[in-house]
Amino acid sequence: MSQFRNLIVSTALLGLSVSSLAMAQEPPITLGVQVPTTGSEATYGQDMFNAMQLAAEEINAAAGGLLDGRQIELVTGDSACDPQQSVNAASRLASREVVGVVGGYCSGATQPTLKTYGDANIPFVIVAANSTQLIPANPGNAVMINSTGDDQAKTALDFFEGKGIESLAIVNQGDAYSQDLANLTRDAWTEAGHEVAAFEYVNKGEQDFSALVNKIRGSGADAVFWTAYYADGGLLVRQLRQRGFQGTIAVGDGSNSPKLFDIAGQAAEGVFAFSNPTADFLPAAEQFIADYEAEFDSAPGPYAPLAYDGLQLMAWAIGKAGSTDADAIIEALNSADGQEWLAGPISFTPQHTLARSNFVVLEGQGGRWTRYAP
Amino acid sequence: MTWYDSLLQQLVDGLVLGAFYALVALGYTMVFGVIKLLNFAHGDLYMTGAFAGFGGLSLVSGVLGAGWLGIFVAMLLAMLAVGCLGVVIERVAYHPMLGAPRLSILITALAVSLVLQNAALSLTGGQYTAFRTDLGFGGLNLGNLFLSYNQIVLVATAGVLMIALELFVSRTAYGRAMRAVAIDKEMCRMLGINVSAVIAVTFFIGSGLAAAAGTMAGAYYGSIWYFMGFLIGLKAFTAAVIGGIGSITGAMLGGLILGLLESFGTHIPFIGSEWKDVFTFSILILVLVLKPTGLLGKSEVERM
Amino acid sequence: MSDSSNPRPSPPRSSSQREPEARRPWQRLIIAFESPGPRRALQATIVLLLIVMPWISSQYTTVILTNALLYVVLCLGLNIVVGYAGLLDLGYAAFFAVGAYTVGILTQQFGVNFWVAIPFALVAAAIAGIIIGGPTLRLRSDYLAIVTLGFGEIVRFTARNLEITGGASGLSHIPEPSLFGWRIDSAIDFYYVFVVLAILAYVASQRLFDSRLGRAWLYVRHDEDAAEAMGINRVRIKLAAYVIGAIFGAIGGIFFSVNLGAISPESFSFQQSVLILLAVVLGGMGKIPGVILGAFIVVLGPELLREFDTLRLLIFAVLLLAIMLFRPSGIWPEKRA
Amino acid sequence: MVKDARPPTVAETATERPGRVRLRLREIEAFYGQIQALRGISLDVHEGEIVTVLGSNGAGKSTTLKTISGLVRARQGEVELEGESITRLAAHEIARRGVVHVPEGRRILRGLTVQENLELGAFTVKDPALRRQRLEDVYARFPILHERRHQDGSLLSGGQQQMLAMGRALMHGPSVMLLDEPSMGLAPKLVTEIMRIVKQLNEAGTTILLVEQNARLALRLADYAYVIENGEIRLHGAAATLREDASIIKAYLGLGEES
Repeated sequence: MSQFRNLIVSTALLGLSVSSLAMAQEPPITLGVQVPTTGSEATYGQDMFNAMQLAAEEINAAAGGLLDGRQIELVTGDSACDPQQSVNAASRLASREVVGVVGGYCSGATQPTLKTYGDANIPFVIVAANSTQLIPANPGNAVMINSTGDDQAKTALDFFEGKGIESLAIVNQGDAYSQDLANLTRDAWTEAGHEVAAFEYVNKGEQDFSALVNKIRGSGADAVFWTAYYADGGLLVRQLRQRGFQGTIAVGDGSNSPKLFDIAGQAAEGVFAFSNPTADFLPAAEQFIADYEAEFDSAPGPYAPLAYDGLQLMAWAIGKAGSTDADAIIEALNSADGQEWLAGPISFTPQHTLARSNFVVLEGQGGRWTRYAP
Repeated sequence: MTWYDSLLQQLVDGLVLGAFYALVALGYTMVFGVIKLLNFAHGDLYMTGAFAGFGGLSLVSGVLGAGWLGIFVAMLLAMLAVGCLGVVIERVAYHPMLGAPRLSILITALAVSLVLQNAALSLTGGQYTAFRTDLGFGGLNLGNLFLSYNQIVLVATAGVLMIALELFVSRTAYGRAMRAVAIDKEMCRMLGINVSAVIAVTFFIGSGLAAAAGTMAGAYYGSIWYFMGFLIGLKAFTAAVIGGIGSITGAMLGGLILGLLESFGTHIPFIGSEWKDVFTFSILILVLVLKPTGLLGKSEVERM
Repeated sequence: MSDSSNPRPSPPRSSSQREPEARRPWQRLIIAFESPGPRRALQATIVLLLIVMPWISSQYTTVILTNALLYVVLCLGLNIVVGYAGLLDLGYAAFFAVGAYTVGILTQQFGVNFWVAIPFALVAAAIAGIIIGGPTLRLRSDYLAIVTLGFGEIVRFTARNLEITGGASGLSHIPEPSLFGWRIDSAIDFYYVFVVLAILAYVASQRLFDSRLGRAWLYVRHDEDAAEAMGINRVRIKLAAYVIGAIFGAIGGIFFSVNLGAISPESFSFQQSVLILLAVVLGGMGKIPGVILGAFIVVLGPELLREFDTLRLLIFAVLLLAIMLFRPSGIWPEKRA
Repeated sequence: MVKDARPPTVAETATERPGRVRLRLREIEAFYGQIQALRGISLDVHEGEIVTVLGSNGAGKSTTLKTISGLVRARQGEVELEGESITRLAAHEIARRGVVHVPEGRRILRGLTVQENLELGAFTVKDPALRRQRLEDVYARFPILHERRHQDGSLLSGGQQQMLAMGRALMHGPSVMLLDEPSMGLAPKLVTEIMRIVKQLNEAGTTILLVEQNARLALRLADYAYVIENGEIRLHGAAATLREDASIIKAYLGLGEES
């Protein structure tokens, strides 16, 4: 019933002015959370939102909020991992005059929102999305706290070289994120003087990769790099191993989910993944994991630490700026000085990207990811 | 691998893929036959079938295990459940639309597709569900040719289902009635045939076959999600049209042809695999422009 | 002569045929709109409302309305193909894409001025219309549906695979246009641009409907052979529908690309085509106000239901189904169909 | 054409009709959309009779048959079979009660073989032995169908198609056969042949309601006749009486000259 009321209210709001509502005494600081809460990536979105909620609660409880007791309030904008939907969501957040936005998971859906937030001059902490395409599209109000595709391509290059791989097959899914990572890796790989045996595309949701697997096997590649998400990645890994592919298989950070083991089963043993720092491998995250599990009854997902950091960073910047003035917050964000956060130190390059590579290499062992040490 | 082995492997893989397409295409074609409707929700029935099969397997795996036996029983349960769902959809959504403008019926079918997809989305939260089975990775290595046991069982199952359908349609009174209804409903009513019942049976069978394909795909590939019906729906639709929509043998043939096209399409020299679907759709358009009724379709002059 | 040559009337079916003129309030409104006086007044009110809207509502509303107006243009374009000429098209997003990409490539990659790029985009769309229309016009409706679907997908895949289109990431940094020194870049600027486009599309649709060409489409839609016997060249007439529809789509795409500043192949998927078709049929094929209503429903519907979170698309789909079941010819159908 | 307000009714009560009433129409009104096609049609078909309905193009003959078989819904009036109302039954239910409609144009199912067409006629017959028996009977009656049993039924000649259509109806085991224009489009020699078969069927015990445009032929065959004009019964009586009344033939049937 309350949902129905919400509907009526939002209908009314659409026709009327939105801004004049809810002017209480110590007004809360409203922060937007832009994550996919519907669509295929909804799991990640929910996980990220949970982590941010945890961060907000901690800030509200510990320091009694920000700026002399103003509580942090979160509003979601569902990007659904779709460009048009996320622009709608972003302009909705902008209309609600949020002080800042934290989030951004799918690069393709994050990219067009940069303009929306840029035009509205809203500080934006991008926590997960890391396509290099985002860098030139950033008008300057956004910072990226996840390492970019460039860093990952470098990690991949080092890893494959360390394994003595000569000939590499790269497979992506034809979306902005995975195509970007695939292109970057290809360029880095060929520049280093190696051979790309196959450079392939698959459609999202296509289940049968047998023709592709044959082609990879026929190409003589001794390693396969899957640059896209876990769901189809699991299928590819499975079919590669089923067809007797013996070489190295590595997946990008879109596939570092534990669910890869659900889908690929046995075949995921010995698969490598490049990963942003997940909670399991962060020394400082023990308390975070415990809190998260206590609150949400499940383990934090791969992007939870970054999401948590993102919100903390935003709060820190607001505190440092001493007001909710956008320009001051943006300046504060960019001045991040390498302070140690949950997932490591944060400071930014002149392109507003994380100044260090945070990628680690994981290996599938016993049905879960473990830290790989060569 | 020599080019010859590779060719053979392609052929085998194409047939496996084609078997799925054919099973799904059959439903399209049968429904089109009896009510001249492109049932856009058909791919979503395949998806629903995969989830029903998943549910069925978790129900029976305790007793029968999650090997092929369990999967078969789960598949039969899924066929039954989704078959009934198909009948309900026909009754609720399509039957009241008889006589409405054709495009409206098409949009209704799209709406049904959206309903099924979004219902599944809401129920699963959009997550991929791992379809766990006890199926092994084993297979036959014939020289360089690899044929997994699962592939063999899969193609055999699809084959049995298709032969059963073919026998049903050509040899039984109900099958004859189904063909007759596709040709002239009014005449059928004059002969005492309950046309609504025949249409219901057609939907039941068509949806059941989609569910069979869905369950097998889930078990074979190992993961299912709410949007899995879209792509195969499109492909199966293409297969049905290539074969000649309305023709049952045509759908089987179209499915196999499309499977082979895709399998070989990945290997066209000088063109990357990213052009595979462009290739598939171009063939489709070519077939339609050169032989508009498809390979086995009856020529029929009809315009909108 | 035998009995069989009787004009065989279709069996009586819908009870609505016998129903006396309905007098429910909204139907009365519709009837009122059919007569010229109130129609003028209503049109004026709507235009006025459109003009003041951004000043009395939030930016979010403006963005959503801009989106709705974009759909008005697209839907009116598809309506020419589907509603006027009776040709089923499941790949309309292709034209939308051609317009968006042509302008995107020319302005962003070659630095061509936006206004100079427009004619190129229109020509490209017209050519696309001929390519799609030409070989397929003799096909039956269902086949036409799948061929257009195939073309739509081919266009999308091509955009995804080519370098010049920016691959899957698409093109970003498409420069904002300016007009006589007015730089069009804020949400409100674009809102007004789309208000103008939607009004132009409305006027053009109305003119086409009343024109000789419009009548020719009507004949072809109802009885192709008879139309041909009357000296109407049906292939040319149908091609005209495709080409004009394509140009509408391209115009939508052109301004869509500069509005978003970034385009990617996902915006031109099959689902997009379906959504546009949905709006046209939902509103009432061939009926301009119906189509506009449909465009608003498919855009505003999911937004209004945003509060329902994951359930919103399901609710939208169920509502859609219900509308089709209770009003199979659309909410505001064309009477002469 | 004479357009009297009150047509001559000389034939109306002229004969006593044998047998029980098998099929009775009472005051049937039927519409196509807004257009009224039947205006209060009443007629009887008695057991064992051939009853014919005559009239010009568009008079409502075929509609009458369609109303009986349930393809067209009567808005007013009743159709009774053996004294029981079948007005509101679905078409296939009416067929299951033994009313079999052989429509104009034969409507042979294209793409199905001759034998399949026949077997569809016995769709409602559950007993396989009975089905086989009937198939043999039909083949005995129409040897040509047996000869062509594996051919596509729609590829037969017009006369053969008519035989197939009637054979298909016989497979059903009809209690009343509604025959719509069996002579349509056939050469004169074939017409005679078909009419002979109709007579034979009737003699073998099938009750027949025959719609014909060829009135002279129909009257020669029928026991009783109704004349429809403009959706109304203008005249009815024993076929023999009508046949001999030259003025009636001239006035209503437009058969002044040999057709």
